[in-house]
Amino acid sequence: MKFAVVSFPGSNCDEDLYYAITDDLKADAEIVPHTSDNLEGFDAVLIPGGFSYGDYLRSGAIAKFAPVMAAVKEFAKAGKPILGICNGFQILTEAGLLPGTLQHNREMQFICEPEPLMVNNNQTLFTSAFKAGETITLPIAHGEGNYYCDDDTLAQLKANHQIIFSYQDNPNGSLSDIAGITNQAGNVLGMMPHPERAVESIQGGTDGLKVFQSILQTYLRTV
Amino acid sequence: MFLAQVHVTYKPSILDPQAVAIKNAMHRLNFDKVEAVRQGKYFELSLDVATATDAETQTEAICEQLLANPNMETYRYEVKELANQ
Amino acid sequence: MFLAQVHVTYKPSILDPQAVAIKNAMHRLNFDKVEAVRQGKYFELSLDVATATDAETQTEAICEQLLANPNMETYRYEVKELANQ
Amino acid sequence: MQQLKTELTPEEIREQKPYEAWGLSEREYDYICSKLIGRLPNYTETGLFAVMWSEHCSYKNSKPILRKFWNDGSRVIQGPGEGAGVLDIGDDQAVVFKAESHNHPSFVEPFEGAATGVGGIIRDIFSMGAKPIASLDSLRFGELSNPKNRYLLGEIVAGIAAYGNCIGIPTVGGEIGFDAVYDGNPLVNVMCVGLMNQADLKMGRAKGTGNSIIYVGAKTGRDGIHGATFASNEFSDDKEADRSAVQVGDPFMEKLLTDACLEIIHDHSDILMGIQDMGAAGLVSSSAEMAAKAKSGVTMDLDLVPQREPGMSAYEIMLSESQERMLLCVKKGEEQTVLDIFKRYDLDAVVVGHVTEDRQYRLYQQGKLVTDIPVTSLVDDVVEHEQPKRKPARLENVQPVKTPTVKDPAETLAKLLAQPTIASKRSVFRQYDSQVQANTAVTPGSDAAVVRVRHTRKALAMTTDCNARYIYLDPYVGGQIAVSEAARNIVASGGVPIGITDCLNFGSPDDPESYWELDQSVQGIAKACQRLDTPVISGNVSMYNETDGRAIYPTPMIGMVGLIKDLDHITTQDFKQAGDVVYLIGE
Ligand SMILES: Nc1ncnc2c1ncn2[C@@H]1O[C@H](COP(=O)(O)OP(=O)(O)O)[C@@H](O)[C@H]1O
Repeated sequence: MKFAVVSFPGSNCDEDLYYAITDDLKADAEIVPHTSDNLEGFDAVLIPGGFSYGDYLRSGAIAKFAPVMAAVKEFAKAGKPILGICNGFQILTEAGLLPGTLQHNREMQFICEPEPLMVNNNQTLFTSAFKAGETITLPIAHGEGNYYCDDDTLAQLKANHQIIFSYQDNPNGSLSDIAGITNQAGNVLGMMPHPERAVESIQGGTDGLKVFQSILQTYLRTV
Repeated sequence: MFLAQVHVTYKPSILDPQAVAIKNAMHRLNFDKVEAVRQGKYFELSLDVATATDAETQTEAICEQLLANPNMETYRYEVKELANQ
Repeated sequence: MFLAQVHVTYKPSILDPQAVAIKNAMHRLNFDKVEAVRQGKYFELSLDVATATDAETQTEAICEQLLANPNMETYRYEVKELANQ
Repeated sequence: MQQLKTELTPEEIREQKPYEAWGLSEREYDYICSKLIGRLPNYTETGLFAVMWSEHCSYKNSKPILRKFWNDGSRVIQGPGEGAGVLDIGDDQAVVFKAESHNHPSFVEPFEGAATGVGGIIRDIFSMGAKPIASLDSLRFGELSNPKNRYLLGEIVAGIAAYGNCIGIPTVGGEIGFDAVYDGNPLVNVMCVGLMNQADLKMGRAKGTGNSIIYVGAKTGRDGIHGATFASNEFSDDKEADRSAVQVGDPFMEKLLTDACLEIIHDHSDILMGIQDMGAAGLVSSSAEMAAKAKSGVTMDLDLVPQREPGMSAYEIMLSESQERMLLCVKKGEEQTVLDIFKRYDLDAVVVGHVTEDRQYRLYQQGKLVTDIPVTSLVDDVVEHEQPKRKPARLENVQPVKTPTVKDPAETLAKLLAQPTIASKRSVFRQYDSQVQANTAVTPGSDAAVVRVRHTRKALAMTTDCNARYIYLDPYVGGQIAVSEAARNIVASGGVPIGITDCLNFGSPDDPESYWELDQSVQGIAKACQRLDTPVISGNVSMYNETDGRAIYPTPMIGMVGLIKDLDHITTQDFKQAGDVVYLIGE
């Protein structure tokens, strides 16, 4: 299985993701530049955290126009797995691949801390390695992670079990404690917490590794 | 040359944490007559196009695609011709 | 009730990396007729004061103390009376 | 069209002495005219002298004292004098670090001042060829009961966070202290640590006659002109003094600049002759220092310098402190390779001049030669001043220590813990991304921070420390205490201390008591460093930390790095489990 880590100008977690896949998951990965227009040969796409284009204007607003995003949209349409983390989540909402948007944190401050999360749905290709209702801890590090969507969208997210991760101790004001959601089809996940920062015990925990293991295991089951 | 003045603001239904923070700060500074605060972004674009209609079409497209996030923001703009320098 | 509409923009000599990034994005999107971009903040304050003069005095003080950073920014505002609801 | 101000003629400069307002003394001016260039300097040249001869650029007052530092030791690859110091950590790898102060800009414009402080020290690290892997800060404010200090704290922390988080370098530790002596003069010191392969080491050199000087990064604007001399003068309460535009940081651009420069250093080391960042006094200090160190000359055409504003004079272009700019010296004929790489990163890069044999510093603007002076007169010939020193009167009859009586220990403990200086700094460090790069093994909140070296068993411990009150009471012993405290933090984290950097925040060198404090604390630090085998490999001096004639506590911040040989040696400060035995070691 081969992962693409898409890198935009200003991405800063691209290498972290690359190493999480190659060193810890022990799978294949390649960093794909924003100028690439083709994702052939990849089985999953990872969109990293950081500050694409400085996050000027709105986070993710400029990155959504990068050439690679057309290929990412095709990839999503084909039903293949896409995981956007932090800025990656923001980009996916701006690009319309996920509903809603991420506003400034309630306290208007950047927050970097480990957060306890609930795994609400382990029936997805990103969470199959977790137990249902399991509490895990992943670091967050963002200034704009306050999830918002309208009432209809929220009702839909709930009805379809698209709210995959929720905060146990809501740090940023997110609607319904949302920390991560999928699209309706379930092949696109956006999450604010950083699983790639919790793949080795020296980083303080390994709960994040299970996200990548889930993707790998699902892939191996289906090929 | 035309100048487009664009205002992008939150939809009224959306709680804007930044506006809340600003209002609270005003009250802490004893500006307690401030009943409501809305905040948004303001852009001035200089457009090198031939007609006001061109300027409007371009500005509309730019707002739509880039300057505003339709999930939570609305925009309005005015276009005026700039005197030749 | 009065409405103050405030615009805060950078002084011309100040580097504005946001505006540069936004202009570059417009050019990448083929809006290449955009010659210059300036960006700033826009605020609407509803003020529960008796007279337009009061509204202006308050707005001036709020701009000075809170909304604008005098090292880098300038502001302008307009005050108008709101029809009673 | 903007009206160009007409510049004073050399004769008018001699008569009207505008250089005095820029920090150059009449004696220095006369010396330059008669001994160094044999004529009257024109307006541009006078400006260059004023800024290059400022304390901030030349260290003319502090050099005689800084020589007392100890900087030997078997690990030292590069000691003070370059962008940053370099220490061997085995396996052909090296750690690179330096600290810098941005006190004055952070008082004037706290958010941007602190942010650009972070940006500046990062450029020092990657210009050596190292990847920046961590930052730490050291902050001092007046008491938080004063709203102005709360505002400064909020903005300064937000500025550090904004820059470091965006560029993707974890801010892994730091320290904060509060005391009324810092009212009106907060301290903002930032340390950056980088990791490199020793083979990638680069220096700021303009060498090889005919080689090209390449300017890269942000366009030059009128920001912070005379920032260096500003940093070398005392504060006055007169806030609205005519201050040039503040510098604004652009961490996004700096991220691109870092990645692009490191790519060139790694892949095209053979054609890159030298590289340096444009810090204080921007273009003039970087180009003149690069030429001076290579014992060469340099010629630049200022019309080629990317400019943000129309109508800038030579003086303004040369002294601008616009951020996110670097100067490279590239082998003649190979420029395109470098320009292409910068283009791929969307960065402005231009050949603005070349290296000359004759050791002259020449600038052209609109076809006219506007500066023609020896490089050495700007850099090497600065006259050092060993200032008079005097032991402060307060230390002549120090009161003996009074042991306080504690009636209710629990209450006293609670009161102590509520002191902002002692209380948890979580509300500050949670705003810093301390984990980006995914190598942080110990995040803020323990003793030293620990960052592992990926793909090895090694890790680096790092800390910033200084108890200024001790130095105020006894600068010599206090200096030793600062180093020892840093060393204890490193050891308690599982590391062996291997070296330090420093930021010497002091009052005016013209005040014999301040100067004595500087001298004494440097000697104390030197002594402790020698004992602990931790050479001083880099540092920064910030003097004139005075407001209306009142100096801060002498505050020599120590930034120390330790080497952890094996990840299994990492220790943290929290109690691990009930029933464990607690030992007290020491007297
Ligand atoms: N400004 C700061 N930025 C980042 N971390 C900080 C800051 N101030 C304190 N810390 C962190 O808080 C912890 C305690 O710091 P400090 O009060 O200096 O402890 P000590 O006195 O034990 O050295 C350390 O891990 C330190 O890195």
